[in-house]
Amino acid sequence: MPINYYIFLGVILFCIGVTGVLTRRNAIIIFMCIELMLNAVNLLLVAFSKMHHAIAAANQGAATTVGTEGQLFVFFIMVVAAAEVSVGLAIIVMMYRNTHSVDVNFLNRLKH
Amino acid sequence: MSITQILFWFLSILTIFSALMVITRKNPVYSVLWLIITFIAISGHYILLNAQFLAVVNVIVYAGAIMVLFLFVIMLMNLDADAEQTKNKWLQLAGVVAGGCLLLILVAALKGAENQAKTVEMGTGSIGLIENLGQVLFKQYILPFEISSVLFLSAMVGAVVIGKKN
Amino acid sequence: MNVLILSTLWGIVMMFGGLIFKKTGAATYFAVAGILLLLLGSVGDVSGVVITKSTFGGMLNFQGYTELFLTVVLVSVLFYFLLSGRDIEAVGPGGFDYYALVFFVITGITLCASYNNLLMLFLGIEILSIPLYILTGSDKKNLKSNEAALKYFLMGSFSTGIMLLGIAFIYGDSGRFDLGTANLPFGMMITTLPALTKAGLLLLLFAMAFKVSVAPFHFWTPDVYDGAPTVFTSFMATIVKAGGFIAFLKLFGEGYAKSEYTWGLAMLVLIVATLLIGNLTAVFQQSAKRMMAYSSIAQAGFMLMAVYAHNSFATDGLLVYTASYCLATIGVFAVLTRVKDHSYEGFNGLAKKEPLLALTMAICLLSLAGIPLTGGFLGKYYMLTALVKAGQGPYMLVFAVLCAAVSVYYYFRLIQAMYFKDGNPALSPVSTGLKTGMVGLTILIILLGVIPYDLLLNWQLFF
Amino acid sequence: MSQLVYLVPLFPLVGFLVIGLGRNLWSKTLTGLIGCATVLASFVVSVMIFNEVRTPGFTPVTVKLFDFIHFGTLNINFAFQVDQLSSLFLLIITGVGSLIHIYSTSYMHEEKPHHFARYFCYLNLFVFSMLLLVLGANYVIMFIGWEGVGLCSYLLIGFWFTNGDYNYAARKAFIMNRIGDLAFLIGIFWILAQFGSVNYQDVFSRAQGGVTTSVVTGITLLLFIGATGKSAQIPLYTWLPDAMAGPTPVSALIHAATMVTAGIYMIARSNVLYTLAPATEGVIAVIGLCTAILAASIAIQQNDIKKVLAYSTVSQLGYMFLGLGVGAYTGAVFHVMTHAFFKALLFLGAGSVIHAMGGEQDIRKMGGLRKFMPVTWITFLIGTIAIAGIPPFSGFFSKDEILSHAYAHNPVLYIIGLFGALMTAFYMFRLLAMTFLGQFRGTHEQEHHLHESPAAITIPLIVLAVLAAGAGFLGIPAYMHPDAHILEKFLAPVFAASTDMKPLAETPAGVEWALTGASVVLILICSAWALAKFAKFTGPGKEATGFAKILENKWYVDELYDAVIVRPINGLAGFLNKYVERLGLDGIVNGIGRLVQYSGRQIRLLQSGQAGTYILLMVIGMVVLFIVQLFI
Amino acid sequence: MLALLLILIPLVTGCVTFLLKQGSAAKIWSLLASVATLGVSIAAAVDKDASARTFKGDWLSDLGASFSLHIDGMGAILVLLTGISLVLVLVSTYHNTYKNPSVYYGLMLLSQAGLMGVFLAADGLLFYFFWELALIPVYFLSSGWGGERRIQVTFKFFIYTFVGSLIMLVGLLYLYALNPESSFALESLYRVHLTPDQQDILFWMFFVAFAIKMPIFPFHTWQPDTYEQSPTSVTMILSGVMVKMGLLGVIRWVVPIFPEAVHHFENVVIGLSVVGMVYASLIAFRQDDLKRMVAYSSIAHIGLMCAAVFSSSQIGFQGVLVQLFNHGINIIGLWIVIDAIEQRLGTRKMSELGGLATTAPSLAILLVIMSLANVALPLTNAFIGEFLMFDGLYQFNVWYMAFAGLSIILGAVYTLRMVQMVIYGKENALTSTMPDLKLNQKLMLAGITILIIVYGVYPEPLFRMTEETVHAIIAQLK
Repeated sequence: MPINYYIFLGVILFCIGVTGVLTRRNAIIIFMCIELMLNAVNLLLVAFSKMHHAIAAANQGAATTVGTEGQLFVFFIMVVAAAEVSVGLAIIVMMYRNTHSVDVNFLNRLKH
Repeated sequence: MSITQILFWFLSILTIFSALMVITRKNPVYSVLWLIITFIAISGHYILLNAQFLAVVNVIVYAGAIMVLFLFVIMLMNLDADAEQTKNKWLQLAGVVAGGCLLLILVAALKGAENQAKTVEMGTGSIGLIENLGQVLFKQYILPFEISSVLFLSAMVGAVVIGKKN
Repeated sequence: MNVLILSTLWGIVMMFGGLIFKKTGAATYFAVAGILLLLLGSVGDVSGVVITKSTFGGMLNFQGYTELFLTVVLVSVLFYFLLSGRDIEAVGPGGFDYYALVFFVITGITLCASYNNLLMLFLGIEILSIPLYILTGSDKKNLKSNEAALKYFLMGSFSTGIMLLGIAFIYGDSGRFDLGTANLPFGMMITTLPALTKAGLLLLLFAMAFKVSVAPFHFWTPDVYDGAPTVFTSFMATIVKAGGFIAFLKLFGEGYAKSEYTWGLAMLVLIVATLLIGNLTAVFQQSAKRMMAYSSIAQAGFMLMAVYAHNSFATDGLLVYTASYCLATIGVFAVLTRVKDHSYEGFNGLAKKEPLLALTMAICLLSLAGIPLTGGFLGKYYMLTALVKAGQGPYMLVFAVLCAAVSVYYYFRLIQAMYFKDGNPALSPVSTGLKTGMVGLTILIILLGVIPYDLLLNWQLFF
Repeated sequence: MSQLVYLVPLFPLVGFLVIGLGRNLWSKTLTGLIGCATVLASFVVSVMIFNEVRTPGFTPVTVKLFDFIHFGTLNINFAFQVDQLSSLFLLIITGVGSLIHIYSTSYMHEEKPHHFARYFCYLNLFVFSMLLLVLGANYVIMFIGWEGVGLCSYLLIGFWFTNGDYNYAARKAFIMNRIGDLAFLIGIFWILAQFGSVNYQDVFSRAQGGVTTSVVTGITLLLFIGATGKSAQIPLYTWLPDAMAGPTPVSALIHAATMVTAGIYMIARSNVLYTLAPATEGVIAVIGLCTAILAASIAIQQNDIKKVLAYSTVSQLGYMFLGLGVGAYTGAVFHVMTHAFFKALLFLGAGSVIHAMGGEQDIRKMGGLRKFMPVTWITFLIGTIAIAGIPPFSGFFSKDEILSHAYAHNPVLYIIGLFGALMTAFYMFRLLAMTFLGQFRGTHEQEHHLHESPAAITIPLIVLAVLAAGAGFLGIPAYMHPDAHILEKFLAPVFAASTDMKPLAETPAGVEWALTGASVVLILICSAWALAKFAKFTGPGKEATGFAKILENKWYVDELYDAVIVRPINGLAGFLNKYVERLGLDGIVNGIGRLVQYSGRQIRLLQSGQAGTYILLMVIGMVVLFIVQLFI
Repeated sequence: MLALLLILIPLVTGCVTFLLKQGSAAKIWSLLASVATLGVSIAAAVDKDASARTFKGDWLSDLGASFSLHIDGMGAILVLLTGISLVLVLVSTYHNTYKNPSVYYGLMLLSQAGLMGVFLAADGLLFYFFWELALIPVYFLSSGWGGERRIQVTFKFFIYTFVGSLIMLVGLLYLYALNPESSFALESLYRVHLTPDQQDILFWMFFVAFAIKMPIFPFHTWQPDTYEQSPTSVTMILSGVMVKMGLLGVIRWVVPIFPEAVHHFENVVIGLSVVGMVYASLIAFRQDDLKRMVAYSSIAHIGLMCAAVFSSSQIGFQGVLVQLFNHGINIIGLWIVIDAIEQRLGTRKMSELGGLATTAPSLAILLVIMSLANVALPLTNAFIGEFLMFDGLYQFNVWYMAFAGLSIILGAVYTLRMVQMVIYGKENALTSTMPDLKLNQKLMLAGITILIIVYGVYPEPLFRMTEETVHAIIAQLK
């Protein structure tokens, strides 16, 4: 598979996520869209790692471990994502407890 | 058209479609479900790329734990379809346009010639296997690994601070 | 290295301290002790007495400059604790927890100052941010605080996404995450960077710009600073911002320095936009707290010049600027927390009621406005010099100084309120500790403006 | 002796300081004593100097006191020059000055002590400045005196400062003088630039050394404009009549005898330059003549005794300038001298009258004073005859000299000049008649109080009367008796350069005799007519009409100036202050401030408070920056 | 060493003053301090040996700066002026009462220190530092102790001048960047060779700051308001000494460094100054407030000085340097009288005054003397300066001079109008009870009068003091 396919796939997913963030007003959905963005990145990273591995393998044999970092990075992204989710949902719930809404457009006590 | 290619195209279309569904569904629950499908599709990609470990983790952590958490919260708040009245059309349109522009710009920026030749190895390659990842992770990447524990600690403390009654 | 480890450990200590000590009164003492320990540790770093010399596979890279920068940050944290410790405890029941989070943030900053690998940068930024989301929302009953937390969180993680995409692109070209021009992909001519890296660098730029609240990525700042409990606003506006900038400088000043042409123009645009929006918007604010939020944006505009120029003047300047800016802002916020009414009128006649407090705050404001004989002036001066050395034309500089003149307008409105208007400001009790702390802080600011080399910059020579 | 010339101005200066600083200490008598003593002392010194100068073979002496402005190539000394001209003026100034000081001790006696002191203080200061003016060895020192006398006249005109009109008169005088002074200053700069020095010797020698006519014309014209200010010539004469607001002795000393002749002195002093600039001379002659006629015509219709004298002064000054214009420097100086005598005499006489009338100045309310104050009457009569130019009194000789030169220069000038002389005779005798002849027209208590003035007043009158009568014999014209013109011989060295360059046109003696005879006859007729017409003046008749009205209103010149100069400038100032300054310049400055505030208010609206909008803006920003960085 | 003392004495004593508790103590202390400073400045003015006149300390050397001071002729005369002025101010306002005096007097001394620094600094960065240091205390004084509109007015003044100085800072930076020796030292800046274009840009960057400070024509609008609203004591410092900062800036930091640009823009600047002279004079005689009137007349005088500087003739320079001192002395004298009137009658409106000559004769006499000095009557010190400056202007272009000369006439108009409205005429209900000057004011004014006359009759000392500077500038211009 040409790398460009993966690049474009990833970018498209990412942009869908962005569009979601821009168009929805439910905090949870927005947060989900962000997760979608992260996943797009993950996919991209894996693809790249495999690409580099392919290039390296062509030069120095299949035994090389070039490209491992990419996948490890994805692992760390997931870790961080998990942490973020815990905190994020905590905040959203707290918000909900106080205002019985998760609609970001109601959040304009702070402006100007 | 090899089987991998077919799978690739199928998964790609599935991913994009379900992602679109995620952002277009009124009812949050549906969105969550579609998102799960997206993640699973992405895991499929991982398998295609012979990154089993990530594929598994993705399913477990994301599609499993995280999404369940989401679902749980949504249920807890029992937000149903009409809970969210659509936001003003113009803003939505602007959002879509902006997203589209970003896509265009990125695509335009990335269609560099140097990537044409490069390909991704499908199926083969052992770097995605746990053994290899483990080796690198606990030798070279030990520090980030430890540090991420701090991350979790702070997340934990944070959740406590936020959650705890006073 | 010491700082990294110690801050982590002490964070955990504070965490458990919360379990042991029921009443939070002790928290501040613990925290101060911790900071002193960290300072000791950084001195150790300086003099080579380190817990481990390992760089963990080139993940970290401690240089004299970053060490010094960390020391500056730690000193400001010390002042922060001394001046606002009581207020931190007053925010809510979990005094120890807040401190724990603060220490974790310091861990994040240490990473931002010492990373040599985009992964560490990513983790650092996250460790920096996640506790801040919490601290912002720590005033749970206060809707503003909640709102601020949610906004901060959503936009913060959005920017994380951007950053990750950038990292992914860069990785796509170079196949590695560690920094340094040596690792620019395939050792090819810098002037023909591949498209992926170009896009990646820009995306990274945007993400970092968000973290240091540079226009047009600044929108979260006023709301969050306004909504968050004032103590934590002070923390975010100073120490965290400093961390963001050192990361920024490492990334674009060292890591991808030779590739200016792919991001220099964008950064100039950012600088101009930031100076303009920050200053103009601050002019019309009615609440001192919110004014400080915008002013911190404006100041970021100046700091960004260092990243743009990244020459010796820039690095020196960033040190001076950060030091004076952090100290001054901490001072202002420390007084702000004492004043009940945060509108300008709330400060009327402060000079009569609390002359010392007013004087020190006035000096802090003068420093922020960049009046000579204060560190603030020297910081701005360094930034301008750096720009000149980086070959910028006079118009950019004139624009910058005009913005500085505008900033004088809103800073001096506070001074006028304190000194020339009559009124009886409602104050919460002012401890002598606060006063002494303020005095020490002002003395430092002035010394920075008069003998920056003996006080600060020459220490680099020892590393 | 002439080395001690600095004593001459020194005494009045000392007097000024002593009186001024001790104005609350000394009694009136003491003050008066100091005042007169100092001036008399300098008079004595002047006489001694004059004697030294009179000795044949005397060469001008320059006494340098110290470097005034000295650096680089510029070197302006504080130096005095003693020669025939200055010594003559010294005599006039200190002589008339001391007489008037004596006169004043009695005239000003009603004033409170400190005002009395103030008066003498100013008067001494004036004498000091006037002496500086005439003694200065270069134009800068002359300029110092020039402005100094202006100041003193300002102070003295406004001496009774509680009266607003007087203050206005004083201001008017000072400002009109300043207009002239500006021209004078530019002239000095030009001289400095042209000759590299302002010392008389250097300037004149270098001027003869060769300088383009245009330059010297320009210089001389500028200096002359200065002179018109100080010596009340067209167009800057209107201040002098108003200056009569000051005490009468002041009018006598400053506005008749000395200060107003500064212009003549200056031109006579720079005669070399003027001889080199025929065009200027023409201008001076015409201006002088016009002034003489105009002022005389106005004087005919004035009823304030001092105003009449003031206009006659202006007119007489006009004659002097006419003399200068036709190159009769000696004649001009001669007339300065005689005029100093008889005009001072007339003023002091008028003062004595006013004194007796209890401050009344309107001649329509006088009349028949002859029998009440004989001394005043006699002396005043002598003065009148002298000024009218009836032989053998002094005025006749001096005026005749000027006119004859005018004739030699151009008969038209002579005709007009003569006409002016006739008017002079007419209005002077009108004045005399209305004041001293006929019936007394004042109130009864005025009549009751009428008395001859005390000795302090009459003695100066008598002295001056003698001088006014006899001084003429210093200048017996050549056609009457060859080389009997003492003054001419005396002054010859001063004007030698000019006369060498341009010898005066000669008129045959016969013609001279004829002209003189005719003029005398005509003058006598006019005088008689005036006497006859006004001796039986009974009281204010009908309102003057037509031409008379125009004359009574001084040709409406003041009104003209007010409409053409004063009001427009005031308007302009008001406009600038109201619109340009407040709205224009300050408006711009404040406008910028407002602009900043306004834009701040607008930009802050971006901060809508909605996270969605923020992220949208961020994305847009990203897109834009991408385009900027990668696709531009 | 003297140079250093000149700055240190007011600085240290000023800081000490803040700590004094009693107002009277602060008053006396600051008075003593100012007298000491005056002594040192006199010593500096007469002392001719170079070692005492220069001081070089090491400071921010890594930035190319240094703490180097030098007293040249112009410095000496301005230092003298500064020393004298503060004594005059403090003594003549001795009986006035100011709220929290210790702060007031402390700030006074600090501003003096700043001014001294500006006049002595021989290093660009140092110059800028003192430039601001002189501004800040005056700002606080004006808006702390001024009239009712003080806050906005002085704030406008502050921002206005601050903008100017910031632009000057940028200029300094550029000069520094263009200086191969990369140093701020004055003499090294004098050696820098700049292309005409660079000179033009830098010229304006510097000149705007100085033009605002002086101020000359279009930049002057802050001045009347500030003079009006500031306490008179501060106005004395402002108009007597501070405006000289601008002129010194032009003479020391612009003319020698950018000679070509000066030559290039001389017509613009002189044009502005000359227009400003007439403009200000015209506006002056529409003013009813004494302070505003004097403010505008001061604008006219400063305009003449600026024009004379740019006529770049030796005589002009000499005149300016002399006038720097004379103008300061005279205008302070004028202010003292005005302050006396305001303190006694509580008004500055000419229309409400009158007849003071009857009720307060010595005040009247001194006012007249000051006014005469203000219109540059011969044998007053102002005449020397104006004569030379006009001559310099004449040598540059006679028409400029002639037009500028109108201000001689207009000056007489508004000054005499003021004299007449204030002291002549009949006294009214307000002024009939007017007490005469107090002894301290009489003394100060007498001193000023003596200076006016002495330097008006015998200006040689001033010339001797300043001619070396003139030669230096002329040499630099060649």
